[in-house]
Amino acid sequence: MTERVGVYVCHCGSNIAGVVDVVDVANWAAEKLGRRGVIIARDYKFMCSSLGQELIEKDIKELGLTRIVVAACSPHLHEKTFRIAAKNAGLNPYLVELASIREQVSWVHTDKAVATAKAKAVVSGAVSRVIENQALEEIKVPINPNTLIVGGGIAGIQAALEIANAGFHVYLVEREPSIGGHMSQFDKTFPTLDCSACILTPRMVEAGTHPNITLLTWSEVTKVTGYVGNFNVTIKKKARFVNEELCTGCGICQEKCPKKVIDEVYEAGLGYRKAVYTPFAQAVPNFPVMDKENCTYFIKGTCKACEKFCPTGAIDFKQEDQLINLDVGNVILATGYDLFDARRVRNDGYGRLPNVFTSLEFERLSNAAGPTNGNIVLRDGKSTPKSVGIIHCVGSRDRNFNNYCSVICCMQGLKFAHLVHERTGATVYNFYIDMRTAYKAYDEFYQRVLEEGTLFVRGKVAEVTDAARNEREKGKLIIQVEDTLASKQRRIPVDMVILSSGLQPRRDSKDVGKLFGISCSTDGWFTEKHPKLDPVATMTEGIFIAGCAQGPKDIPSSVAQGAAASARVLDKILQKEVALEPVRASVDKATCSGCRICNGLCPFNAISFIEDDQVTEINPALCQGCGTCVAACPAGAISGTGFSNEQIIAQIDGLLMKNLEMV
Amino acid sequence: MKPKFAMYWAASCGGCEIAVLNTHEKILDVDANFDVVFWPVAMDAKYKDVEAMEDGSILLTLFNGSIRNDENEHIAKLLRQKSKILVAFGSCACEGCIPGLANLSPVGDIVHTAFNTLTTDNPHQIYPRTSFDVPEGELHIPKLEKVLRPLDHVVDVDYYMPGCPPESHQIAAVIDLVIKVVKGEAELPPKGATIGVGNSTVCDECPRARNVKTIREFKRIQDIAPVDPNLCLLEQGIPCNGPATCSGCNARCPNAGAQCIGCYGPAQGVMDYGARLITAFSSVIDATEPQEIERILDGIPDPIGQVYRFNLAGSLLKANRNAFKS
Amino acid sequence: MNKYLLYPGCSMDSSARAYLESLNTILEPLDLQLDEIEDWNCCGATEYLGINLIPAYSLIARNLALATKQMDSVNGTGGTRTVITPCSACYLNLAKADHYMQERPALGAKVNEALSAGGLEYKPGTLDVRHLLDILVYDIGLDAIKRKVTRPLNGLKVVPYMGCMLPRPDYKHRWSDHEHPTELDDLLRALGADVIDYPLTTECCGGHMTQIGPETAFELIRRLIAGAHERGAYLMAAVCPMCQLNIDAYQLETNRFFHTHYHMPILFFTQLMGLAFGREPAELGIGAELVSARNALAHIGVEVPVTQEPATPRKKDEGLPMPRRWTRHEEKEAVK
Amino acid sequence: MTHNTFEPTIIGFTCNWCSYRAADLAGTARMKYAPNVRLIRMMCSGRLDPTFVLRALSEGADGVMITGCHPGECHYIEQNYKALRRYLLLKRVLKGMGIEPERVKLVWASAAEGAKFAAETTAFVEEIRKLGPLSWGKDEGGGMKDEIKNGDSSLTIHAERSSFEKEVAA
Repeated sequence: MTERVGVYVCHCGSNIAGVVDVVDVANWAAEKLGRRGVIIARDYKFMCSSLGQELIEKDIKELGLTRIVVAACSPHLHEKTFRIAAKNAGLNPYLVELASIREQVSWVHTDKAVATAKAKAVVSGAVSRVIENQALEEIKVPINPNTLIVGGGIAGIQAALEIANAGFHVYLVEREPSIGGHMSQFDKTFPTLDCSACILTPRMVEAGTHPNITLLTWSEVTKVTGYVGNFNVTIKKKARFVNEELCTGCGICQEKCPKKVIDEVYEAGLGYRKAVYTPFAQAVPNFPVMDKENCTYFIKGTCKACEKFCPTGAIDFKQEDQLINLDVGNVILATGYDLFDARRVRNDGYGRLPNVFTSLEFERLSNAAGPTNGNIVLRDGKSTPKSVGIIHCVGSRDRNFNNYCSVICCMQGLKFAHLVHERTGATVYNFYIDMRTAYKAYDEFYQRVLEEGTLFVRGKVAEVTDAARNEREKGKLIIQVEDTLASKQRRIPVDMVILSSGLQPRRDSKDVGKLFGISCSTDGWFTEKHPKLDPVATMTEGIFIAGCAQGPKDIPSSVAQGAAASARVLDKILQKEVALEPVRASVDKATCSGCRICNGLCPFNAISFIEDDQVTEINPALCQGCGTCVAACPAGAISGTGFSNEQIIAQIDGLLMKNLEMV
Repeated sequence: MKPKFAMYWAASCGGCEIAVLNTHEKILDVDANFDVVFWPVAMDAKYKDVEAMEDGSILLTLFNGSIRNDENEHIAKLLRQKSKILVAFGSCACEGCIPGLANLSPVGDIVHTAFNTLTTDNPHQIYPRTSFDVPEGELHIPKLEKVLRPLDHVVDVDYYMPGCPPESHQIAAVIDLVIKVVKGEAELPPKGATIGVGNSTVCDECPRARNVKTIREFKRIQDIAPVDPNLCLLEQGIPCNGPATCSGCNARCPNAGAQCIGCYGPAQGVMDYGARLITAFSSVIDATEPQEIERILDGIPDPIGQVYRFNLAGSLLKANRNAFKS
Repeated sequence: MNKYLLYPGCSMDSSARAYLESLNTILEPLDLQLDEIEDWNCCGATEYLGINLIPAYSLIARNLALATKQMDSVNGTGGTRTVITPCSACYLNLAKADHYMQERPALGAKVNEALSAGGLEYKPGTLDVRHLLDILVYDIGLDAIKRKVTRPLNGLKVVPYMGCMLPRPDYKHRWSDHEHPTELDDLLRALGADVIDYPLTTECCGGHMTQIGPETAFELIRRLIAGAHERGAYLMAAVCPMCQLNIDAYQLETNRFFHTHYHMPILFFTQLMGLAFGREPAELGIGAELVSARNALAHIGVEVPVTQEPATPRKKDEGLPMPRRWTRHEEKEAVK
Repeated sequence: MTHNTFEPTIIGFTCNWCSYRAADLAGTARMKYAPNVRLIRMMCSGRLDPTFVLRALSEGADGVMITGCHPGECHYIEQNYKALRRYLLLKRVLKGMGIEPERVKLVWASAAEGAKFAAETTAFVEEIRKLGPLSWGKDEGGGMKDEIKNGDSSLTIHAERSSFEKEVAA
């Protein structure tokens, strides 16, 4: 045995030492694993502390250690720390192995003896494995300074502006004709009641005119290849049928277009738009798009009113979808949320009972630029409600739909209560499960709404119905609810019901996740690298997330995440290059028989066949290190660094305590 | 004095011995350069003569056949003791070969099958026993062991020469090499090496054209008509073991229109031959749904026979669980 | 051929004869075969479970055990494992017994102990208990039903009444929603009827409260009838014999109790299916209901032959007059 | 070792991106599960060479748990399907070797499914506990010969029935 192995067992305060007898593990390793090359085994309170690291560095230098095993937490937390320590002491960082005895032992088991025994096995596996480790060099690749941001809501806009202001180029891709996202549909924002458009529009304009930002609206990402620093992205720019070079955004085409269409997106189905349209007056960019499905010309072959009246000849019926190919170094996904479809909660009556509205519908109703010019009226478009019920948690905190809390609905419900009260003087009831008004100035707003005389009923609404039981209920919507504070069943007749619907992941969030190689939680929100310490990074290097795509959140949090993600991207850009894990596969050409079994296995096209030599080759720049071909090669001609056969077999044997000097 | 040569035939069919004969005039070189001291199939010899030899006095022993009974084991240990170079010669000695498939059954079943099936006329239910008293004294026949073992499970082996049997041209080349070593004209390969083989797998020597493979159905070769003579057999859905089988035979079977069945064993450095074939066959399956994958796998009706025909005893698992338990 | 085992339940033979008769007329067009469980017994209806659990479950489980036995003997184990019931109460009871025997192994063991006395056994979870409506919508399919319609019920304004026992608690998630399921709406729409959204579709009809607390039941019945009436329905469609009975038989008393004059006929959905498939009212038991559907059906040109109007039912509460109370004088006189 | 106190030893292969992180998550959330599984991290379930499973089983593991990303969610796009195919063929081979196919289990667990990871682990340990120890090849080799010498061998089980033998002995 030529290797000299040092084993370091961490107490992690009481996190490990509370369940695992760390002293016993260290002594055992020194005694029983000596034959495998362990010459020193120590235990220490916090291995990751600078003193702990120094301990390792000192031993490497003084005892001539050639391999290090640290039995501590998950390698995903501190592998890097100890690799750097080894490097500082002149040892190749890849000769360090972490044995996870916290996440995999002390935190998940309770019996001290059993946990200690398992910790020994895990250490034994790591020692066996580390002996087979090879000295590796990091793979350095340059970072392309351009950034792709997907989603032009407030989170995406914020991120784009931060990066652009720092002097780097951003491609901002938005599926809709204009950037602005959900925030552009709102009237007021809680708790300050700022006008949403007033604070958003300047940001949109800034993003639209920034020299470092290329806006790609009415566009979607269709393909992503490559890796951190070197992504290649294909974007489908849908035909607008309006030449952006020529269009001045004067709006005459919209005015002249004879075709009215219900606007399901921006107006939430409450208002109309034309077949050629910009979704709203402050749209950025303000070039209209033509809705091919509804345009009379595309349906019947005649009309072309827009073309006739366009002063600059910008209408182009022959325009086609365009595929744009971009090289970018990093990606921020700020794809936002979908509103929970309240029709799913059938007992709340949305879609059946005309005067049940969703939150987004109400936002449009109360918006001065909306279909009713801000008049809060019933579905008949005329009558003002005298009483309004606002139901919280619709589709949220409900195991029939979504278990999670949608975060914004309470404050949204309070905002609605205030607006209804202010504009109509109606009696307002709020039906809530729990009132959640965390964050700055939120609870004060709740107090204010309370003082305005809004009535609050704590209870989950059982039913909204128009089946009256008595005269008082005739012609009303009756809200049947258990008032859990008064322990009473109540039937409250109102004129209007507003459902504070929850937020949901985008319908296609799983597909988008797959496209960019990141995962989604079981609910469908993008999964962050660490829920507390790394909320905007993902498991895939170079892909970041911001805003509601990561989980329900309000505007300030979305903006903060947009900024945070951009800071992470700038960090990468400024480093100019990124070190990749040297986990790669390679083919031994002498052993390769050219059977071509592996040729169909690589989704990254790293494997190619050299016809002349009749052997297979792996391109290390394209290889992502999954190891599938290594496992597949029938001749054993492909080997993989970092996770070699020798390492894994040794670890199996070690974990099974093979060849142990037993007492 | 000429260096000494021995060859032994343990649990095997004898094909290896024929393969040596099949080297034609090369066999005369053996006689010319060696003093053949023990070769039961070719000359009369007694175990006690071998036992009397000095340890390490035989330069080269070619041991063919695997270890099925205690006699095999005894001679393996004896020859190890007396030989400088012990070669596991042929698939049986290297990895168990066809006799190794007996490891799928408990030894009792094997004996029972041999002595008591419909085709065996054994009206008195006579079964062999290991020792038997007769007026002349006690008679012994070798005792069968639970499982069959390759040579290196019993003794330390210097070189492996696989094949069922090893190709005669490879035997000739090895004989030439050893003669050169004796004359000081060449050096021996490192201990533990596989000799008389190529350094890749059968595909390396196979002339058939190969493409990226996607299989939606595995078929037996007799169920395909006609078999494309120029195209990779696996691509035609025939489970050919060539991709995982050590080269050295000049792709004899695929050249003759039949799939490789794997007699040359795994490529060098491979730990388990069957695992290589499992991964090779499953890699080319073109399906993602479990039911569809299972349907395609039904095309390999005898998975063990397919992936371990020559290798069962030498594989990681060595034998069926019932054989161990017997 | 879709084959199922049928657990008809007691009311199919008595109060809900029309249900059975109409069901029989739609079997053939829908290529449906229902084999009755031999020697079945009452499911215990809604009350027995409240009185004594083990006997009640045993009573129910006996039917499941018989069904299993019958299936095994007829089809081998590979045949249908589905038992269907047309009655919501029976459906709920059978499903409930299956569910709780599985969830609570001790209960299952006790029940099986009782069953073993009759040489029977039931392994919970081995049968699919489903309601007739479920089968029609999800197995036969609305398209297949639509294809058989020869007399679309166009213009027939009908409210779908599912009742409370069918969609809840829905152990196996068979229905589209527990509060507002739309399977019956969809089915009636497939027949061509004008289906009115009926928010009361899963409200209770009062069940056996008509027997023990009539005033409670009357209010529940009133809400249902009034709701249908206010929405302009000509008639209601029921899936449960109990619902149909309560709405139909107690409508007059409800009207008397509240001084109202509702006339809201209620028919089984199978009767409407039979009509749509071109059968005549008489074959479907139409005309036997107490609140006549004649005028309702006249809207779509279906003539219901006049049968003898049932005699005005006697006021139940009033009873026969008691003998006049004696005065003390009279008593004395009599004793003399 | 009696059946009741049998504690299975199980080797678990995990994917760096999903199941290993699920295990981390189970840890962070302090979910408790059976301590019998010892994990090996690979970059992807596609790295799983059947050799590893065979090695684990032949070296003393009572079961092997293979975990990977859900179908369609592989970090490397589709490599978990390759693991699935190998697993299905491997199971057939194991069956032929007399090993209950249940001893090798494939579980999909995403990085978010710490609870699933914990539950599946505990369930698998219980399954293996029911199957009993595998102790692969423990009875192999030398022990057999002693049995033969003691006359307790399958080779001689029918010997008493042999009338011919008795005649010769006489």
